[in-house]
Amino acid sequence: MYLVVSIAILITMALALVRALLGPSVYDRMLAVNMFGTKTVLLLSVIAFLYGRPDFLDLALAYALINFVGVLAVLEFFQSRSIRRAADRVDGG
Amino acid sequence: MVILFAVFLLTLLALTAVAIVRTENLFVAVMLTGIFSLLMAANFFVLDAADVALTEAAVGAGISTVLFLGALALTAEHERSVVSGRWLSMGIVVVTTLILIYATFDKPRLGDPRAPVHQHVAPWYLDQTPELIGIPNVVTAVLGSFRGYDTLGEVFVVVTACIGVLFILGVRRGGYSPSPDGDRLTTAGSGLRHHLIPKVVGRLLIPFIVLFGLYVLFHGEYGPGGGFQAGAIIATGIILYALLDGEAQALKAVPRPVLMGMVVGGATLYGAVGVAGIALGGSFLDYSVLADDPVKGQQLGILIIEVGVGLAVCGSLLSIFHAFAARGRH
Amino acid sequence: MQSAVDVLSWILLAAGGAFVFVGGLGALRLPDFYTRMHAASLTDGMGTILILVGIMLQAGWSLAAIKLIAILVCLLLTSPTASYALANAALLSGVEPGNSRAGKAEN
Amino acid sequence: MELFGLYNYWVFAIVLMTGFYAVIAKGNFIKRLIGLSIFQSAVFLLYITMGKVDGGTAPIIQEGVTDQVYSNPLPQVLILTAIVVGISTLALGLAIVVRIKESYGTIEEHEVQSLDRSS
Amino acid sequence: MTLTTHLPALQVVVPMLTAPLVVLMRVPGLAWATAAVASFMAFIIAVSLTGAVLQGGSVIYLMGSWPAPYGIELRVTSFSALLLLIVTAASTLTLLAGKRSIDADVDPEQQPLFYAAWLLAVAGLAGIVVAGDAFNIFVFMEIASLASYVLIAAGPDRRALPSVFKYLVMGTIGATFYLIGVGLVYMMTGTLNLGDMEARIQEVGDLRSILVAAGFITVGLALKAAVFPLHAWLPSSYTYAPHMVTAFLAACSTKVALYVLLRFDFLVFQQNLPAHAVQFFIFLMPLAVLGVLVASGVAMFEKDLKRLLAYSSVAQVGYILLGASLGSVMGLTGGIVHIFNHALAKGALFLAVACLGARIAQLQLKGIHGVARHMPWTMAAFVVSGLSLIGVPGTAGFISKWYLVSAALQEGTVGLILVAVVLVSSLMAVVYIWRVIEAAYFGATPSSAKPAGEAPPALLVATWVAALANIYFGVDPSLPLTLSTQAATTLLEHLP
Amino acid sequence: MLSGMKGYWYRFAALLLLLIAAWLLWSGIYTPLLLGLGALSCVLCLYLAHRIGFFVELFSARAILRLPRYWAWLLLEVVKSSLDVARIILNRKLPISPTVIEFDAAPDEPVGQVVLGNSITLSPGTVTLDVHNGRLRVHCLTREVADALLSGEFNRRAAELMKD
Repeated sequence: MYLVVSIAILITMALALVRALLGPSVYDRMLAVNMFGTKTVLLLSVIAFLYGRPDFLDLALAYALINFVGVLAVLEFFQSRSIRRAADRVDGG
Repeated sequence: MVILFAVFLLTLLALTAVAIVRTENLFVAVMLTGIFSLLMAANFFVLDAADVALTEAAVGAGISTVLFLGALALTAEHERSVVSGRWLSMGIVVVTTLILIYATFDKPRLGDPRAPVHQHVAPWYLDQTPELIGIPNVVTAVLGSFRGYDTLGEVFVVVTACIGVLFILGVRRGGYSPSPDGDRLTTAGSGLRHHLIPKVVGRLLIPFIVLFGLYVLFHGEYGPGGGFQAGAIIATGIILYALLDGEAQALKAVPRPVLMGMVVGGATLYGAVGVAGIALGGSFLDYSVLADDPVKGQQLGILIIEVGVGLAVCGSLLSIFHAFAARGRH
Repeated sequence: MQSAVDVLSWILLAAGGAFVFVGGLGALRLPDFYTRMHAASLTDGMGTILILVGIMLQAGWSLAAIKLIAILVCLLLTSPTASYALANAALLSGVEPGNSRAGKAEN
Repeated sequence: MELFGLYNYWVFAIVLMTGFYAVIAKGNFIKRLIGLSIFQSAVFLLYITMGKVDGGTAPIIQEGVTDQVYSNPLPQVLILTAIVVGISTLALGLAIVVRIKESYGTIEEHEVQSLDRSS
Repeated sequence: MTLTTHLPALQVVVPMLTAPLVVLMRVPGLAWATAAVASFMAFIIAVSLTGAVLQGGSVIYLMGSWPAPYGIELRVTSFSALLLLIVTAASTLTLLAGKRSIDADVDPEQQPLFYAAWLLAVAGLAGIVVAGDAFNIFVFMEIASLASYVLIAAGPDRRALPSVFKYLVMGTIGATFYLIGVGLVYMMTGTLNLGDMEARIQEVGDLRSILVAAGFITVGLALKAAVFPLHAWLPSSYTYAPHMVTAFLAACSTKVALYVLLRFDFLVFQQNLPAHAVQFFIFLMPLAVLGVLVASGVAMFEKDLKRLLAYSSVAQVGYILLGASLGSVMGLTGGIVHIFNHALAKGALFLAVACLGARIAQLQLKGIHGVARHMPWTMAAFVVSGLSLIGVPGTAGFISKWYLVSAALQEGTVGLILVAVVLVSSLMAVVYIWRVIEAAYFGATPSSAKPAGEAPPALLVATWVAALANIYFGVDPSLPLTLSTQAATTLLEHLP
Repeated sequence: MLSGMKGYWYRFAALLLLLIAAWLLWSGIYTPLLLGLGALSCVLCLYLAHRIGFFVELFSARAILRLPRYWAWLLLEVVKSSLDVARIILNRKLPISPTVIEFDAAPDEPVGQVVLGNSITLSPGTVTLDVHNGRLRVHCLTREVADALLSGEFNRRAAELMKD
């Protein structure tokens, strides 16, 4: 059963990857990366049980906590970029 | 079964790598690097390398994305597509790939227990660790004690990078003069203060991220984890705060002298344990002389050096982050 | 008793796998960025809950179950936040959601 | 099945060379660094692959379990160190790229070269 | 256990642990003094290690007291002692002499970081040299490389940045290739200890992986050692680095990579590969010859003083490999002793350049016209070390060339060609050194660019110490020769 | 909502308890050494939380007691809308009608608005795009979902959770 679930997760990862490769916009790719992240957390949890080593859940927890920081960094990046562009527009015009 | 997992993940990995190289949008490339790192970590996990997967998680998901974005914000987002000598490069690459694949055919197949790698040194570690060091995580035992000198080197690699980034980005001279429109851009450094949802949720998570980092630090002897992963996770937690409330605010919470103290203190702590080995009549990095019982001494030594590694890594990564962020404020 | 828990957990896991898959499919099929976000939230919300609860039932009362709860809580906190961050990043760069005037007038 | 056992090495070779291609053929400095980190990651894969033992589990010894096979800890230790080295190199490289951008206004190699030639 | 038994560890640990402390120092002068003292201590340790090696053979140190293939072993042989002397002496001399020069190039606020990076470079280089473990070499190689990128990036010219980026990329590729090679060898032998590897690699039946591993390790280290045609990073890095950094790195950094290369090629791979001789004769020797000729040729037409000397360095790497590729004790001795002698000559030359740099902004050939009249001592030192570089009898350079030529003569027809190559390239060296001397002594000083007198005394003294060392080791070469002969004999011990 | 020093210490104690619980449950090894290190870690985290201004704004502890009921209701919502969205995705015709709506959040406190926004995102079919000055912008997959959202059930529940 774990196997079935992990295969479902793997296929979803592949689908997300396809989305990441197709784009078309940057945001679609970011969305795919984010999906990929949560799927990795799930996959790691499932594999930990599949292997019979539930003490490795730490890893999934680490991902769940850290992945989020990357996404927020992206938001911050876009925010400061839009501010910068606005400033540039003022400079230019 | 494991093999099928690995094959699937690896195929995705190769596809991602090709996509990263092909895209001309650097931002997209960085996003895909995130996927690459996730796949890498999943692969490590499937191949029984829990510690390495945790490290990849701590580094790949947080720190390296943040660093890349920091650098992209300061440089450019698109590459201009001038590729010089594409065919020559392609030729070199294809030939080398073929050589490598040629060399694989007599390699032991994945997981072959009779492979020479599993014969000589490795079984000794697995046999002797419970007896000589008395902790369950053999990776930590090898990392901290048997090959503790490598780990000392590793810490100093990070410290060197930290010194280097501070040196290179700290220089004020040069052809570049920061534009005087500082106050118009003040909001650029202020983080996500105006976004309610990330701010509240992120702030709620920070103490737990840091606690988790400390947990990873102190349980490195029992489960996957250790000083480096812990340092990276804690640094990520504080970077999260910097993203939320602005870099200046983060520097107020954890000021620069503290960071420098962590770097220097951590590295020195590790070195001091080594020197203590000499002082107490052993050799450099010999922990067994630290306590009456050699096994206890080893455990104590590993604990202390892990703390040293954690401090140094956390301080270094944060200093590096701040060096990039401070550059952005000009 | 044990088998009942087993069956329940298998059902949850299977359902979770199905939701995750459907979400992945949605991310591929739906036409634009904002609609795709809904598919992502399908896998992030329902899929995650079902799978993690399914495993939790298997784990029984142990530290592993507690860690799973921690993971679940953490994911349920972060994934909507991450979605928000993405949506907002797109908004900031001027990607307008289609059909926006339809609902604006109401309320 | 027998050939699947070598699949890891092939992917290692392909990923390695994909990264290498980016490093030697691309003129954008950041792209080169991305290529460099892919290049290094491939090596991690090589090492971790060789440490795997059939039926083994991560080398964290479980109490009370006697006949468990454990995978090889040594490559994992080496790769832990190598990952750290990789991120350090990356940070330093990015810092240099930022300075190049500040003093030249570009991060494309050919533009930097033509600026150098004209000065 | 007295402190002396710990010398191999202390050799690395002293500069390494001083580095973080230097970061904390606010006063640049204090940081400099601490770095110089640490470097000098490292030099003392190197001298005592050399003494120990000369008396009792190799010194072995077990890190953490773990037995060899399981723990990490440090091994100081006569070859490593030679390298340790070069590294620590070059660092100490340049640090002592270079305070003013560094002050001119580096912002005072940044100097503590600079000196810390310097010490880390010393620690890294020393760490590579004493390491007895393949992976440990990688770790310390990275410390040394990262630190040298930082040092080079300190160069005042903005062109330092793209150069150092190129160096970073190529250096990382080199290190990664090395890591792949070590991985493949580890895969086949199950050990990382060099001595153990040497023994176990002979039992490996199939050669394919080993062959590929040897290829990767050789290419990787050749990149780090700037072996022709993989030298592209070296000239601009050396040109735009601060003068003192150039003097320090030119004396030792590529040599350390060569040292590792020779150790691997002769000790680890030699018996295993029947094609070993082929590898040297068909592959390495032509490369060495080409390197010597092409790089010297480029140097002849170079207009920038530092770049000229940098290309000359690429040529000298060729000499060292030429000696090694002969595969005889005499040839190898010549190669190894040339590591020492070239470090002396090039160190002294770059120090002299630093003296010029202290007074002249543009180090182009046309910028130094007539400079000898204003800076006679500097130029005299330049001439002495230049003679040593050319290989004039009575200087250190002559000794290594003598050995190379005599070894080549044993090889028959090929040997004659090699002798011709050595002679031709020495003539080329005469040409490029002469161009500098001609400009400095016989050029008319442009009235606008008159140097403000002789170089700072500390720098001048150091330059002369290095120049006189060239004479001393030309007259009494017993120390480097003894070490090199011992090293060559050990390296060739197992060769069939 | 408690305010002033009393509220501060209240939240302080709550976080400390949470941290200690988290450590004990994560760790699973109860030797004196690790318990001591755990205590040290909790104190460190608490100090850091203090430094980053963690205790400035958190909702009243009474809301925590109401959380389970809210969660149960939310879970039901999530299940319902998940099934809807799954049906839409699997429908060959993709019957979507994307709609953006804006409305005022009923809860006044930031935390209440965050709970509201995140709950909306969590239930598939609706994604919160922006929360600003008490106004929410929500993207809905279909018009029906949008209408359901505008009827205010979410808003009411969230406000109820947060009220003192």
